[in-house]
Amino acid sequence: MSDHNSSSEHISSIGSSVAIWLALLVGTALTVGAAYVDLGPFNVVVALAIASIKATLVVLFFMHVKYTHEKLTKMVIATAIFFFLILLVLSMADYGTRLWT
Amino acid sequence: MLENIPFWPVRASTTANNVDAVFIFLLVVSALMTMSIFTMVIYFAVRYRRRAGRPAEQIAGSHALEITWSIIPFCVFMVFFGWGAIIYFQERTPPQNAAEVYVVAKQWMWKAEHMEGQREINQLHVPVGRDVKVIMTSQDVIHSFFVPAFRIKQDVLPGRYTVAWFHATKPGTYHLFCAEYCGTLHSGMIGWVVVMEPKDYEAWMGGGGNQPLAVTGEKLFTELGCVTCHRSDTQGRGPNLVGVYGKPVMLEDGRTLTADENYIRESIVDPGAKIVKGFKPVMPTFQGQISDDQLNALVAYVKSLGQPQSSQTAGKNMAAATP
Amino acid sequence: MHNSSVATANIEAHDNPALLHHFATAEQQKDAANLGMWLFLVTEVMFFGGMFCAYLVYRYKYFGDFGSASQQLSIKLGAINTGVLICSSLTVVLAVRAAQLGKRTVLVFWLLATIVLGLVFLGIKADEYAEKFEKHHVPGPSFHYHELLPGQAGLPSTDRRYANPSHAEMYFSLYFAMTGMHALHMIIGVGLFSFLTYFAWRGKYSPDYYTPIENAGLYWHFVDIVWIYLFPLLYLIDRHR
Amino acid sequence: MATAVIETGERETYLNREYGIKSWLLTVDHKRIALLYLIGVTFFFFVGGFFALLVRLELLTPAGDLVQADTYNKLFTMHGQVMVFFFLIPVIPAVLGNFLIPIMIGAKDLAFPRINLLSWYLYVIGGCLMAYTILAGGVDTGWTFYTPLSTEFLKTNVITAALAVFVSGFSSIFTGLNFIVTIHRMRAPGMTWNRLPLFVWAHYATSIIQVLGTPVVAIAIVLVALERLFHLGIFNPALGGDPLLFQHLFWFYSHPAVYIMILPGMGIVSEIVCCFSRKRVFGYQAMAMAVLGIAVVGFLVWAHHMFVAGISLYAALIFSLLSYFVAVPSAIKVFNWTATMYKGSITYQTPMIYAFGFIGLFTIGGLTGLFLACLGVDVHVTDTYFVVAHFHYIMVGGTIMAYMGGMHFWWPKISGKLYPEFWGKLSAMIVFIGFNLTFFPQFILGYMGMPRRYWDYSKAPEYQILNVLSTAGASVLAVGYLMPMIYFLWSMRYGKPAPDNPWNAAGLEWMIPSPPSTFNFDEQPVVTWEAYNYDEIKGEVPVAQ
Repeated sequence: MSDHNSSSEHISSIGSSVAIWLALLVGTALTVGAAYVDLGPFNVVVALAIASIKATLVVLFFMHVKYTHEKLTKMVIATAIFFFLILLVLSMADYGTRLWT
Repeated sequence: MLENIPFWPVRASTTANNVDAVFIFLLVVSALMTMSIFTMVIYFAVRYRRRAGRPAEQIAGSHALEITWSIIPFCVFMVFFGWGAIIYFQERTPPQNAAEVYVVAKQWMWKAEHMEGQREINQLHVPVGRDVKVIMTSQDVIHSFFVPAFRIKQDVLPGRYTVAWFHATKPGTYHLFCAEYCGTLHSGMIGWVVVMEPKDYEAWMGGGGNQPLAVTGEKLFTELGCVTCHRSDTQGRGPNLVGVYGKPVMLEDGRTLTADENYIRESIVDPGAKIVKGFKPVMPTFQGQISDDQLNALVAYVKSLGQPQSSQTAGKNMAAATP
Repeated sequence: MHNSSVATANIEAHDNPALLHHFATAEQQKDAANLGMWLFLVTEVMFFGGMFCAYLVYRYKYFGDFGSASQQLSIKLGAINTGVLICSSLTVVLAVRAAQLGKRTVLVFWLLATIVLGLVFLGIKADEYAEKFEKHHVPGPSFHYHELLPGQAGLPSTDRRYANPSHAEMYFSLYFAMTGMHALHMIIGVGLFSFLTYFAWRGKYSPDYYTPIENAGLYWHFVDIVWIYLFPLLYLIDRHR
Repeated sequence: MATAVIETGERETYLNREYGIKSWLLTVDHKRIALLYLIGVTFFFFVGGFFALLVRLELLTPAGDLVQADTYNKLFTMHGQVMVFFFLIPVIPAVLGNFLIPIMIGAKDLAFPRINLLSWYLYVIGGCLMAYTILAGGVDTGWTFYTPLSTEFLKTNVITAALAVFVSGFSSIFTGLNFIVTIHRMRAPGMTWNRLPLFVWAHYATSIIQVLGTPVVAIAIVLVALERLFHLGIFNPALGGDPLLFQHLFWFYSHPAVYIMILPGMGIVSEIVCCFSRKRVFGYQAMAMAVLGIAVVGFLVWAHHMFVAGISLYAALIFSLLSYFVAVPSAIKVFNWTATMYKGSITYQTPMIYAFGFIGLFTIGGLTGLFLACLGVDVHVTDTYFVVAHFHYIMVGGTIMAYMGGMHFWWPKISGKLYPEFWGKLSAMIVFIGFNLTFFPQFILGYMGMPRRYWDYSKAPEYQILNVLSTAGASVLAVGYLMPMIYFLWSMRYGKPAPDNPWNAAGLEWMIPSPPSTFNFDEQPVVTWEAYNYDEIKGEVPVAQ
């Protein structure tokens, strides 16, 4: 009928969910802490890296993407990220090079 | 030769020759492609029309053919790209010693301010055989400076300068259009570019009587008190502006950029945006306190500072530099 | 696989009241709903993406002014709200788990907990907005801004640089657009979860059919992720200076 | 209901299963929803066409004499907005796609029938907002809503127009989402990806664009409305904003939107060319990958609309280069259609004539796109009639030709009646001639330098001859478009009953009765054949009449 076998029937255990929850809280604390440390241009990088790790945890564990046998879900997510980055990167290709001579 | 083709637009600039050349190349290649496709379609349609006893022959496809008709067009496309890019690059980089004219667009007219001080509305007089750089800004919405005979077009934006340049090759009167829809009388925002022989141009200039733009700017520079900080020595509270135009500027945040018209403009209306290394952010903004015309005059003056005397008066002027 | 699912199609068709007529199996229906939800989240990514793009452009252009304006926000409230949302994500996970296990009262409990946390978030957000109104930091005619750029407080008063008010206004425009759109999504989410709570209470969901809970959960997590990015981008610019 | 069917002895179809207004407005049957869309898009086509005719009439003479400048600006704005957002974008997906995709893949309906109905209601709400905008005095932003003109300067109904576009955008998003899920999840046993008709592939690619692109224009439009209401400054240079940011966000969607319009048309042409050549498509995989390639690369080229707008020189180079990349899969499509005809057994019924028209006009439209991607030439011809001609060749010459071809091809299936073949051929010829007469002169006008959106060109009377030709062509075109409208309606009552497979065509939709029953298939079909298995199909296209 359709080209896959099963969707996310995974039942997350309370223990692992709480662990992820704690990791997210720690990540929040870390990102606040890192904001007060002068890392030069890397402040932004660190903040976004922590945010991305947190987002990845949410997607993989809370949204069950890690457990799904469905490649399609992963492709859909990759597509969204890809085109979002296209929007940012190609827009900045204009803004970032306007002052070049 | 092209002038004899009906509907072919007049060519009056060096850019026009370049654009026409690539356009003709595109036209010929496209015509060949179109013809070959049309010929094949029509030939197949006739040759393989239904006939009794001749069923269709099934052909699954051919990767070799598909790759061929992908790669060959792609190579042709790259020629289009390269040639077009070269012309565009030239169009976007005005020659160093081009004469300059400031243009302010507003709903629905074009105002031109010559370095010699002449002002005109919906007309732009220029001499033949001279590189002319048009420095443009808009008072309201986006407009677009379009001279079909020169094959140039550049949008004119509020809040910043955009630049176009041309080298007219043929005296005459040519259309100046606004090509970006700008409201009710968009189609009324048109005028003429008048290209004149140098002597006619000098006659049109009327031998002066107008105050040159840079002189207007110099007066403003004094009236507005700029001169108290921007002194021509190193003692001022602001940077010495002599010779700053076109040179790299070190900023307080470590960046280095070239002081072009937009940089000077921004430094007047938003002085805090880019602080020169070693200076304090003490300059007040002039946003909303001076008109675009005054801003142009100031920019023209700052640019004229430190240029060799001959070019200060002559280099950017259209008339004097004619051969 | 193909043939077997056809064979099961007719058998199953009339057993499951939640199975719509045009699907062959409950599994197909569930997979369709799941994919549909993920695709909807893709559109949401691009929807917020437009605003993130605008944010990126202006933060790049007006870095210092954005830093100044950012420091008008309360890290404490922002961090608390981040924590609240993360907690609500956990409660959603537990709600889905309860639905999968068929525990009705537990499900209702976690759904209610999610709603409460969502409302707490919105309450704190409303408080932050109110402060912006008081300080005239809401873009518009009454906007007023006279604050230092980051790292200027320690300098002699003549050397201090102030942020450009119109660039700070740009920051607040984006702040309100982005957090406002996020809050709108939260409100929709709370509404959604209220419906789910009602139906869960009525016993509509079972281990065989809990797709609405699962999909609403995906939506909620997505809204959480948006905030995970909004928090550092809006609240934590140049704090070290 | 069913009793009526029994009394007359007719077979039960989706058309006669239920009667009454409620059975239509609350239907979740994809075929009925397709017909609801058909009514909507036809209405807006004629509204937009009416505006176009007025525009052309105004340009008959150089002076602005027929209407006022403001009126003229409203006419071309509303022509653009109505045609783009309420006709071209929904037309093929929402009508033919909606009707055919579930049938072509062997499903009973789309995955989310109620969301499908919701899409239609969103379209109607958007349409009502647009109609309100028109009746309340119109809007004159240009269809592109460029800032700061739209946000700070115009006094017309910008916000309702923006809202109309926003709402109809969500209609489009949900249609695309529905199609993607349907194509992934609802295919019949044996209907593998390699057996999908190219029509379905084309809609799959289209749907990807709808899902990914439309939200960006939605937020851009929301920001325009907010900016207009609260003067936020995001796009207003007076407050530190950058009007080019709006253009970036707008074209991020609106360039791919061109592919939303043309890709489904390509799908239709693939079906028609195969059927009337009695052949498998040449290079199935290349054709399928080409539409996906166009959809993806189409997202990387948007700033070629902005070469003279003040973007960075280097960005312009990148976007020009990428624009040429998207031309390659388009070229593959044209060459493969041509190759499909090779050694075929070709007949020239109405759909095939439209398909010939499509290939010809799309070739010209596509090749002139190369002129616009070429930086040096684009500077001269952008924002002139050259661009107007180019995109009309793609959208009218491409999309509408394909749509008309598709309507003729599937009309027997949709209505259960045959249309009059003679009139069909005649209308196809008239449309082709009228179209070229209307738009070919505009290429020349554009290279001569006539800017678009000009109400009055009395200072440049040299443009008149070509404008007269163009207006004359528009009148011919109008006749060509009215004719099918009339004979389709006529055939619903007086047409001969259509057999199940009037063209002897391949594909699941031709294996079920005309018109289909509500659930399309009595039994779950199992697919064991490749697409376009014309070698396995007995018989030829019956010669008409």
